Amino acid sequence: MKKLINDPADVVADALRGMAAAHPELRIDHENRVVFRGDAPRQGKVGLVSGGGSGHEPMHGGFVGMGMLDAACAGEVFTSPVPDQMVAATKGVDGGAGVLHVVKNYTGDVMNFEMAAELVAAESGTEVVAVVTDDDVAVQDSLYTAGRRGVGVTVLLEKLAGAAAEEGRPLAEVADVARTVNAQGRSMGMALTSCTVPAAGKPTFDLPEDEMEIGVGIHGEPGRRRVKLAPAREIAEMLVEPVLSDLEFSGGDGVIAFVNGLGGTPLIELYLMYAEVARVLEKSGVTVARSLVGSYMTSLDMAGCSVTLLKVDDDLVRLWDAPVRTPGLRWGV
Amino acid sequence: MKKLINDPADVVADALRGMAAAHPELRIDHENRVVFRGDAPRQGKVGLVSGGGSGHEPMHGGFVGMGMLDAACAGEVFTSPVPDQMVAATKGVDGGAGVLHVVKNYTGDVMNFEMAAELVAAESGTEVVAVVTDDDVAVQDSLYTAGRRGVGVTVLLEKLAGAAAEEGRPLAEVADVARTVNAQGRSMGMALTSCTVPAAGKPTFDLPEDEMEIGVGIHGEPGRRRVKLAPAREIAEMLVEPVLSDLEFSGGDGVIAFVNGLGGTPLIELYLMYAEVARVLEKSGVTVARSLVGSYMTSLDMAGCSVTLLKVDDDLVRLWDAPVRTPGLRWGV
Amino acid sequence: MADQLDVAALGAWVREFARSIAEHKDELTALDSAIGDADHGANMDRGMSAAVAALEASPPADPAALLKQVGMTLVSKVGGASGPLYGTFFLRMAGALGPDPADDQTFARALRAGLDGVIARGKAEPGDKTMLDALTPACDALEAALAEGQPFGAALTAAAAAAGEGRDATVPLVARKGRASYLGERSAGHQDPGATSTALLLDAAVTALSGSGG
Amino acid sequence: MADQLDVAALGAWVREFARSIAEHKDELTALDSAIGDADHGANMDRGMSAAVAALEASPPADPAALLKQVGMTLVSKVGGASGPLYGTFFLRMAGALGPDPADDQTFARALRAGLDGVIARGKAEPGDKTMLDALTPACDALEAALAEGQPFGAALTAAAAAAGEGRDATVPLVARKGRASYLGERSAGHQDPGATSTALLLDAAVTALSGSGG
Ligand SMILES: Nc1ncnc2c1ncn2[C@@H]1O[C@H](COP(=O)(O)OP(=O)(O)O)[C@@H](O)[C@H]1O
Ligand SMILES: Nc1ncnc2c1ncn2[C@@H]1O[C@H](COP(=O)(O)OP(=O)(O)O)[C@@H](O)[C@H]1O
Ligand SMILES: [Mg+2]
Ligand SMILES: [Mg+2]
Ligand SMILES: [Mg+2]
Ligand SMILES: [Mg+2]
Repeated sequence: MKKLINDPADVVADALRGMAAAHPELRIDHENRVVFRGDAPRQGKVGLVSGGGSGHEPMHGGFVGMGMLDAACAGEVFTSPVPDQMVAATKGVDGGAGVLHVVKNYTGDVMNFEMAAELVAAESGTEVVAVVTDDDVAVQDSLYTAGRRGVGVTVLLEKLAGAAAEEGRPLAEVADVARTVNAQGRSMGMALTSCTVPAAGKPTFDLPEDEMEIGVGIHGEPGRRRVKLAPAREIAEMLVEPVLSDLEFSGGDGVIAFVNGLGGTPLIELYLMYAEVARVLEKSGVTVARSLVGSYMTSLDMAGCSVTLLKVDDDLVRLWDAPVRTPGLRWGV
Repeated sequence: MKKLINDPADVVADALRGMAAAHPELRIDHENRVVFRGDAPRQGKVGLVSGGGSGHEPMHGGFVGMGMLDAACAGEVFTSPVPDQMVAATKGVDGGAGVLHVVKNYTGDVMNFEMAAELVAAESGTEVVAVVTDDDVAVQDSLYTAGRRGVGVTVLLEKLAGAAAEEGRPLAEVADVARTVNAQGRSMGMALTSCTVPAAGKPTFDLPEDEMEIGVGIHGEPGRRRVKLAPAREIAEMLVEPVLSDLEFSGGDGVIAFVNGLGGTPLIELYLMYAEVARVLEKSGVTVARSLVGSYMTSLDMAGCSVTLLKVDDDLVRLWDAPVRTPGLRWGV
Repeated sequence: MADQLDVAALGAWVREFARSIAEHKDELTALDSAIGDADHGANMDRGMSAAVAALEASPPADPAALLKQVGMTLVSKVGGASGPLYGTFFLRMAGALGPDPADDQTFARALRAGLDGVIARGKAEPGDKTMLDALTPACDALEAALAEGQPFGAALTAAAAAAGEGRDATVPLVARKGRASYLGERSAGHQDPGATSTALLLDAAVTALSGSGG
Repeated sequence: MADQLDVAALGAWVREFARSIAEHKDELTALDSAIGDADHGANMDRGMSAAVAALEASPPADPAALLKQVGMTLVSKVGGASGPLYGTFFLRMAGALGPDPADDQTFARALRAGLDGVIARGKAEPGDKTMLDALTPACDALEAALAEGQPFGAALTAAAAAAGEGRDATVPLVARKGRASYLGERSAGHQDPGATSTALLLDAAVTALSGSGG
């Protein structure tokens, strides 16, 4: 295993020390592993809390700051944080206007956030609303299963709901924005290589030199199918087609198109993929209102990418353009 | 070779199409492979032109925009652009106040920029000054060799000289800022894996699972020595010590500390490295005035990192904090 | 002797489970690599090491307090799916035990309460390819054996055997809950990591508690 | 016949060089992988393919125009170190040739002018482990053989042999110029890619021009 780490058991704690050193504008509670906005709690503003397993950086800690999250809980690598962390985060951002939990739909994340909400309800009067993201079309949606995974839409949701909260909208409206974003966004990912979980010490799966996995998530779980390596233009089709056939994206005010790198893929390849994605969208009559290209939700060192499309209206475009100042996303400020 | 590409011969052209699609605020001359600020040339402002081989994204095209470069020339992968491109870029950003060429010290880059400057001089009255970066302490500096490579300092220089130009300083002063930055900055890099040049189709060098290269550049050239894999804290020492022993960094107004990822290394590892670098600096009595952590100057898909330290004074800190709006670096706007 | 399941015996069970998890850590992670995210071994080991450390640091006074402490520790140290699930399991067991040493029947009722807690928390059913596929048959077998009048040790052995069979039976299943469900049909042919750790829990009960029951 | 080096002969040389580069592309890239950045094969092939395409598209009228076109094409299509160096080499050769077919001596003088151009542009010296280590002995050998009165074909063969020896002699050298210099002592033990392509250039001259000289 080749990684820039010390003891595999210390990866999360060590990386948080680095974040703290690099971002004095944030406040990091190392004991609870919570990254806070330096000025949290903001009186009268809805607090946004997210979190999840580590290994997806900059998500979520890198999205803490003005216009996005108020706090993020960092779990062990690929392991949901525990309720204690979420309770600490929730209390720490409660400015009297309630708190939104942004939860990705994984059994562990959902259960731990649920327990945290139960604890918060038992201990204090803080109003907590949870919104769960489940945008991954690689997974069949069914009442009888764990449902779809929360992936790329989560990044967009944190930006958009964060902007709504920053504007002073009340909890119910912020939660509405979040639910709308989740309902209108879909994603699909692929991997060229497996990632290696530090504690495991070897790649989660083996993938021959001439094959790739289509329909992967962000935890190194194998995808839905394994196929021969293909040119970027075909990969773009394999990712965009299932997204387009799951939801109507043409017409209206267009989409935010998001090409995300999974950690081991350099930016040159992401731009190249974006060129191909844009081509497929144009061919399909989908208008791109805004775009985002980069590694914003990673899966450790996995090579690969995901494509997310989010249907937007005027209000969402305005929220997208609103100022944001976080380590991971920054504009307009 | 596992990459998100079409034909290896089209990588640069395809990636530029993606950049153009993702960044409508830039103007891309696809024929000459030059990325321009949308509003270039700016009358009365010194124009900043850089460029180099592709495969280092976001450098340089991703640093075009307000407060940084006016144009960037994209060469083939790891191959300096040709004089024609630099001539087109220089003409396109000439707002009457002269043009600064930011050149990394590689034989090819230096010769091609020289030929371009000769052509511009022959054709027009545009004043061109070139500043060459050569900050890599892994390479022995000598009059009898090609000298040191230009690496991480180039990113910082483009930001700082870009801010000076944006402020309206004249060419001589902007060039002075650039020279000062190069003189006061030093870098050192390491690789966990080789990169794979698309046209070559296989890794440039083989590196056993338990070894790493210390003193690599950004073109997949092997480093100065091969050593056993070590924990991040020891790697930080191997990178920072040679930098500190090449130039006095303690005292004064401190340094900009820059931990850069080489393309295949995820952000979690870069933050972890930054924690270790910050520790070494503290132990050595070096004050960190500002920091930058991320993959800003990559070497295709190489896993590894580099550390750059730049001694700063008040003026440089102010230029660093000045607004910048480019795809790759953005703040204060 | 129907009242031997005292704090010492239950503490021995927890320690034996922790030891066994540490021993099988890599195996659990390997199973989780095939159909999950390669952390089940690390998760369980982190949690059970912390549970044992807590037992050392502040020895609980009675059975309920002991299992509550284990459950709380798992909830606050593990995360992921297994943290809330195993945590809830031990917390619900604790709730079904009194402060006094338990007899066989009480232990069986507590195990059932734990199982119900896992169902309430995780909303899975037998056949979904989860830890329930080991825990449910184990509870059933324990109750059946005790109802037949078998001694506690034999009943536990039957429960552990049922858990092992349940674990093995997860291999052909297509997962409907947990991370493995994302693989759809590709999850078939692999043993569920959580069912595997649950079978270890029952094996640990045989080792640590067989001599204690009535 | 001392005036046989006409535009057709020189065109044949350029085409033969392009063919040989394409054939040895992977070898050149492999050499550049060991001590450089793995692009010398691609660079030379891109440049020489473009040079040949330009010859087809707009056939130059005379020797000077032909080599100038090749040089300009290399300068504007290759980049890297080899673009300006080979580009300058051909441009300077062109400058030393007139519009008329060249004789042996003129060709030798032009080759020397090309060499001087490479030195002026790259500021390297023989022994720095660069293309100069093949080009310099080739020029020397060509001039010596012609001075001895050897026929052009034999003189070219001697020049190509000297280039090959120079190329081989780069193996033990520690590079002082170009990318290989970054490796310091580790550059020793590897053959220089640029010296290798230069030896191909001389081999191509033997193949294409031997019959043309005086
Ligand atoms: N809804 C559920 N109900 C019961 N058990 C579950 C459920 N979801 C997952 N599990 C169990 O949890 C195990 C995975 O645990 P672990 O790997 O530690 O957590 P995670 O899946 O969050 O990485 C699975 O093998 C399965 O047995
Ligand atoms: N200063 C120089 N003078 C002469 N030849 C040089 C010089 N620097 C490099 N070369 C030659 O160029 C070759 C490398 O060319 P190439 O790989 O195409 O360019 P780059 O080094 O820019 O990647 C080297 O093998 C060497 O022979
Ligand atoms: Mg997990
Ligand atoms: Mg090159
Ligand atoms: Mg798991
Ligand atoms: Mg090269």
